[in-house]
Amino acid sequence: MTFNALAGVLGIPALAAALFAALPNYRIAARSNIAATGLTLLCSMSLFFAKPPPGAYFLVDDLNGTFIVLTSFVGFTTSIFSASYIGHELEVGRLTPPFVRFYHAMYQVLMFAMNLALIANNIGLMWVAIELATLTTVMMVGIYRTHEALEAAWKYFILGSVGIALALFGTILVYMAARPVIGEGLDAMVWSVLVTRAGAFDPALLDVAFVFLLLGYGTKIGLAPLHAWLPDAHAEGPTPISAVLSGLLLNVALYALLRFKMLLAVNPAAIAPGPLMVTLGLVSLVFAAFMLYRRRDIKRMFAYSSIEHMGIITFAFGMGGPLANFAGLLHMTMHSLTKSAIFFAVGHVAQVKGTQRIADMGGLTETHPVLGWTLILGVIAIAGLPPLGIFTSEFLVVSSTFARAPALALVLVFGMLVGFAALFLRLNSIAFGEARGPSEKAKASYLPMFAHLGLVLIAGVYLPPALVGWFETVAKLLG
Amino acid sequence: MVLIRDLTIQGVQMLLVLLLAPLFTGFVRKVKARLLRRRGPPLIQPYFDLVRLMRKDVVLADSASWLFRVIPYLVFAATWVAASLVPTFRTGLLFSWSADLIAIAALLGSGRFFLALAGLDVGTSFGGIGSSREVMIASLAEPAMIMIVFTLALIAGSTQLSTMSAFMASPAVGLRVSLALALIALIMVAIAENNRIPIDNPATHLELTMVHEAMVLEYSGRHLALIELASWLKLVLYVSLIACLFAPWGIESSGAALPALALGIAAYIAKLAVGGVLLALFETSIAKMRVFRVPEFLGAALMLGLLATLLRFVSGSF
Amino acid sequence: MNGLAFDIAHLLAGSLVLVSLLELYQDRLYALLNIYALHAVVLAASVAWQAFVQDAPHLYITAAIALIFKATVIPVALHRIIVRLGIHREIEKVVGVGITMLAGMALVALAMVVMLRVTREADPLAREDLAFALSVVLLGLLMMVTRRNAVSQVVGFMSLENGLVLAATGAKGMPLVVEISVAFSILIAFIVIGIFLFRIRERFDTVDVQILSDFRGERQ
Amino acid sequence: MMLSVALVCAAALLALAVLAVLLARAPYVGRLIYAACMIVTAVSLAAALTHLLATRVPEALTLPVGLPWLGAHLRLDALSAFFLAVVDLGAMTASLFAIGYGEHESAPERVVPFFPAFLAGMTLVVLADDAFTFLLSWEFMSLTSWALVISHHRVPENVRAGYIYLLMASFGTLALLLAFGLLAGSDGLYTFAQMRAAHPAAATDALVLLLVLIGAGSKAGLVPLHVWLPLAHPAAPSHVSALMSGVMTKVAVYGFVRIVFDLAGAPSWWWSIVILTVAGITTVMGVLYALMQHDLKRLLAYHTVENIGIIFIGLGLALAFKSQGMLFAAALALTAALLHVFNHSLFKSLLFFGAGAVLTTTGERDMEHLGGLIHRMPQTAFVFLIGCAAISALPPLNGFVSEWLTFQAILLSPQLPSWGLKLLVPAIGALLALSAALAAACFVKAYGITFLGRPRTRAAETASETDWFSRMAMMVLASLCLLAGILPGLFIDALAPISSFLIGESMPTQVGAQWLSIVPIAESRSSYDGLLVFLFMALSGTLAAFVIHRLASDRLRRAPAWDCGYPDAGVVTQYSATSFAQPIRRVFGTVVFRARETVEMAPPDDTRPARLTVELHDPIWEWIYAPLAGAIGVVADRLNHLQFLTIRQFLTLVFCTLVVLLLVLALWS
Repeated sequence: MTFNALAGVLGIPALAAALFAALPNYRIAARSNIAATGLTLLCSMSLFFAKPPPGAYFLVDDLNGTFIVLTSFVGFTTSIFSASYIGHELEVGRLTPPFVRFYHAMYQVLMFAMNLALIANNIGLMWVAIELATLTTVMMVGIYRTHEALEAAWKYFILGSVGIALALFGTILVYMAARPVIGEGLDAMVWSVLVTRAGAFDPALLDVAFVFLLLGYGTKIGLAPLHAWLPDAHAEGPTPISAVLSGLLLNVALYALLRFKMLLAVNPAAIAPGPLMVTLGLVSLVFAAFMLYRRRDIKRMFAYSSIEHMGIITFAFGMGGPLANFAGLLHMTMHSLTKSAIFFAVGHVAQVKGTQRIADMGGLTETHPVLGWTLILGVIAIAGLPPLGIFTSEFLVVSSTFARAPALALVLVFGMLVGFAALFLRLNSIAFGEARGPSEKAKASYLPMFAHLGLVLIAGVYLPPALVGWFETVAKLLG
Repeated sequence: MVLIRDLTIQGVQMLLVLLLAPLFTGFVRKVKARLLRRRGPPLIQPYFDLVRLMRKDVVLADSASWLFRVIPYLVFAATWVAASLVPTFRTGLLFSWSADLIAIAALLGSGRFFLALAGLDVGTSFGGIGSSREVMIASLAEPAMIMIVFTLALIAGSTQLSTMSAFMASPAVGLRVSLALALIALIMVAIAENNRIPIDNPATHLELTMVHEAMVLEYSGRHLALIELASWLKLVLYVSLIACLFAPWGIESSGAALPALALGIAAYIAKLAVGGVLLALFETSIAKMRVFRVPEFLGAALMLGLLATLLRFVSGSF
Repeated sequence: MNGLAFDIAHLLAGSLVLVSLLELYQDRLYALLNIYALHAVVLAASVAWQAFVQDAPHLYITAAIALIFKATVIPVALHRIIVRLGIHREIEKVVGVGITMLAGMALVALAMVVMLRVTREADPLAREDLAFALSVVLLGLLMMVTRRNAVSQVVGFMSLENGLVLAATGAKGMPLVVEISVAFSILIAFIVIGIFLFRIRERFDTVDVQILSDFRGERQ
Repeated sequence: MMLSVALVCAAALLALAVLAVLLARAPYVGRLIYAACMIVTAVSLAAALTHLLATRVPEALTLPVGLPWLGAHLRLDALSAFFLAVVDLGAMTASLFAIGYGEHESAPERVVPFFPAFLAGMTLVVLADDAFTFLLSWEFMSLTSWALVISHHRVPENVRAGYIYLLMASFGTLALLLAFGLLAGSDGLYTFAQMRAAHPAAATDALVLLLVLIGAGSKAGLVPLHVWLPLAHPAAPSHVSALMSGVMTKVAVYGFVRIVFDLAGAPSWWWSIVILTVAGITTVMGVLYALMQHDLKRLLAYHTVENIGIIFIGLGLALAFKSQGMLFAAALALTAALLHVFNHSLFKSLLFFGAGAVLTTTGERDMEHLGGLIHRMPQTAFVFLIGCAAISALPPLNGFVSEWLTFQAILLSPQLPSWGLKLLVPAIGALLALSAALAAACFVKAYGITFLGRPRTRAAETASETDWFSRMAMMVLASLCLLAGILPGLFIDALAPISSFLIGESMPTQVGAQWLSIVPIAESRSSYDGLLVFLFMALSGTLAAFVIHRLASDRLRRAPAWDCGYPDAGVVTQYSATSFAQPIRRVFGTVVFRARETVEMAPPDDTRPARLTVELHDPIWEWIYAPLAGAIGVVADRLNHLQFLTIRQFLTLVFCTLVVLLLVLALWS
């Protein structure tokens, strides 16, 4: 049963990918895409009830359990969204059927890669999976084949592969550090073994390894100044992919980084990973907050907001301590739900307005009330206003930080405020005022947005004890 | 029994100020006329004026509202109540505790508030001039008054007029800098509040620098009579205020013996006379100032009051 | 024996660094490609030697991969592409060769400092290898940031990968999965690059990244 | 018990909000929702009053929501009960007003759903007993009110106002969040009970005070954090403006009192210096700003700033006395402040209702286009007059009582040992007196230009009396103003448990005093009897009227205005708001606002009228906010170049980061 669950989580996407690669009909593909992701979601949920024992390659513990479910859930809702989205793209002819086939196949490959990265117990395997995910998204970002799309994909590809390389080097170094203690062979790359023995590793080697991993995976996380690929990739790719990128891939990369942070946390002699992460996090936060002001493309703007939030999350984990870690995990979950919901809304907005330029949008609440208010709710959530989930996590981050490091908390708050101001500045011109720009009837699928925002809303006022239990244990693990 | 006695005394006080007010104005006018080598109107001319005005019809402007007709009574009531609470010949009146000095200042303030509204009600340019200047003057005079109250209250340890004048009469006062400052400021405020020269000229109408008279320009008949009476009451009030605070001699404290009361009344009238003469002297010896020099005049008063209060705050010995 | 083994490994790894520096020195694309081929050959040799020293036969596969793909297939393919696209043969540099070389030296020194400080109790073989590998990686990166042509950037990237392979093989007993995945990813990477070069060919007249970058979403 | 009632009411309000969303398009949904809000808030008000007057035992309750390991702690003690009563009273009258007013709403579906949510938010703030719940409700309150402010979103100014409002609100929230972070400590003791128990170090305490002053002050509208207030309050629909001005600012005051008096440790003497200075400046600046306005609702909003200043003067004095152990005086000052909280919520709501009534019938907020409304809407004019008199602190109305008490508190302050306070307090007193006089002047202007005189536009001529519900709401408030003015003793006694809870001392019971007068310290020292003053004035006024009408004439003729013999001048010759304020503007404005008047005369042969233009500068905006916004813009522009680098340059960034980190490692040991 348990093995079936794992097999399902990995196998279903893989099979589906092969199937879609062969399947010509778009509608069937879209439907079965939803079906496949739905099945994956069910399998991943079943992981909770029966955790498979950690093997040499696979591991399911509290840390990745929640992530797997989150990934497959967002993957599921996104597939629902993408069905209507891609349909529209076909109608207006921005995509041709062969590309749609390619798109669906790649979508499943991406799902497979991310699930693999999450449940991999072998750091090498994890690396491979993340690279696979990256390359898949590169393909999908370039799918529109416009100048901008290709340029974005190219940029993403180059920076991404450099990140790949650095991460691999870091992984090798970890192995080198582990080998004298654990001995040659597979065990020296099995995370669950590493974390038990990491105390004896050569600290200096771990340091260098962490620097490389931080940069390698940090590129995927989109931390400034390694972020350059992120805004364009979000802006030029199809919106479902933007949603998956912001909602999931960044998380997966951060997840990988956390695994290694735990290694260092075990080893007292190694440098504290905290300061590095805190610095990069704050830099990303403040930088992205200021970058929000001059954005004219709505998707690019929200991409920068993703950078901002990744900064906050990295900062939280960098601070460490049960409260901050808890807040970081919560923020991670809430952000991926909220941001993907925002991208769903933005995707439809861009379709009804026929453009992504903020200047051409206006009075959205007049022309498309549901869409408009959903977008507003999403922005309110992402801006960290109650009663939505991100408020809870930001509350915990700031209040727990200020008592320990007031200066840092002040910078944090400053960044938040600046970003907040920018977001609402743009939101006003999009949602309110006289209706501007073209507006056709919205053929939107509201279900995914409502589902996500509903969850965020519930989490804002009530967190289920089970979730809290996982988060707390993980927060302790993270140290 | 005691209650009835106190009631009567309170009533006497109220009637006394009401009756003395026109006389005092007449007296001041007479003295001024004399100082100007004129014979001047008879002392009781103000009474005649009142009766004449009361008999006349009210000629009401078309655009006047019901408020315009209510205001004279409001103003008169507020001023009369205020005046009847200032000790004249006897402290510790029955209802003296119902409003302390701050409240009395505020009562006069409400009178002014409504008068200014009346100036705006008909919608003429002169009324507007009057009330806008009036509120400008008041906006400086009132804080000055409050500062003076602070000073005196801090000296006497009370804002209760009876207590204050009793304390002032007692030897515990001595000579204080802050008292002198407060006295000067109070006199300046009194001049401004009663629209006397050099702030305003109570005897003229057709002058663009007038303030009080411009406000009440549209009033006629009994309304005008009431407003005139109210302003005369106000003058008496201020004089008796100064008297009971800075010349608290001869004020019967709490006894009810008739001769003592009679003595008190006599003393009070004497003080009024002195005050009237001084006022007339001052008014005849000074020229009216431009309206926009008034802020400086009152600002000086405010500063004096503030200075006095500061002195009191900083050390009790001033 | 061990001493000799160590010396040879040392020699090979060191020469790899040397070749990287040579790459920095080039200012012609063809020459650069040749040097890169040499780079790959040296890598293959070093990997093979590691395989022999650690008597880990699976490393020979890696060596073979390096030899076949990197030393032959890729340079030839790139050669073709250059001809096909009629790319300008010069390498446009950001900074002059001299400064680039100096920077390269500094980077090698940095790599040495960082690495030699680290693994004292690890066996010297791995230690030296790591130091050299790191410098190769850094030099590859340096090449990417100081060259303007897409091709030379690709070359820089691949020499960076070579550094990784060097490190991986230097890590004694590292499971095969890694090398295969490395080769695999590089293969994919290369395919994608190819695709992109062709796509770009459809759109642009050159693959100069500088010009590519002029099309930016915000410039609307 | 009462707590659960209040909670149920809050829940009901939220349910109403959802309901309003669901049937947004249905007819009469507005009236329905508003009526329901009125009933619910009435129940909640009853609960609050029962607790405040009858039971008086603190009730606590923990719901399993909010932070998981914390839960939502809720508590109803004297302080929260009082503020809950203020909130509910304002909410109830606002709902009643809105039953009629809401009919004129252009886009009800943008107002009706948020109104109950806003009420619920305010209710929950005063009930919250842990930092998380408090901030959650606090920010929820801001959010819903923001939505209400931008309900007329087609007007760009409104959207801008809402933007600035939301910005300042979350700025304040973050400040409060930091303050709570300090109070809670690194291991997150978030409940108020734990905060009370743990007493932080003095330095931390000072920081907490400043943060709370920023946080609560930005919501309450302390200068210089007030900028959003005069923009946002007028932008909202009038019943919401009334709530925001009359009630929400009081919730902010609650936050301040709760944290500074209750949670933070023992106050040190210099706190009060900071607070008093800010409060004094706020008071005078607020009223001066108000004098310069001719937009009725904005004028009222600025007066909110002024009154908040008065309240904080009382609070500052209370802190000063408390820090010096003069508990009795502290109780007096605190009572004065709280009483003014109550009074201001009454007459400010009343005035905004009046402004709303004028707005609906004439469509004008600009006083220069109004006038003579007293003839068209006499009842509204009457209650508005009461409101004006009350806010101008005229006896025998309620505004005077609280200011009188504040003066009494000031008169106790010479016994303060600290020299700074000795010098500061008299100046504050002078500022208070000045602002009181200026407020009276300002409301002479507001009432005289709006309701008196002759109508200046067609809209003003054709105005008509407002509807029954609105009038009813205003009557209720007006009569409460009068009641609180003539029987202040009752209200002071109701506040006693609060001061004894926060300070440990309370004012003597007032109801016992003779003739229902109030005697804060001792009768020989000072006393005031609103009832008697009221009776005297009524008696003497009627007496005079009676005597004159009986003995002299009571005849009356109508005729054109005399006006020194200038016949029937046009309506434009009346004094306007701008010209009325001119003398005061010349006295104060030239310094504060750099006011300049320029007259452009037409050349002799030209018949064009001369034009007088007045130019004012807002010092706060020009010196603080404009530079800030400019700086952010500059930084954004600079950083924006990073969006347009080439891939190679981005790679260079990565490369440099790597090298730097490696260098760090190399230099680590």
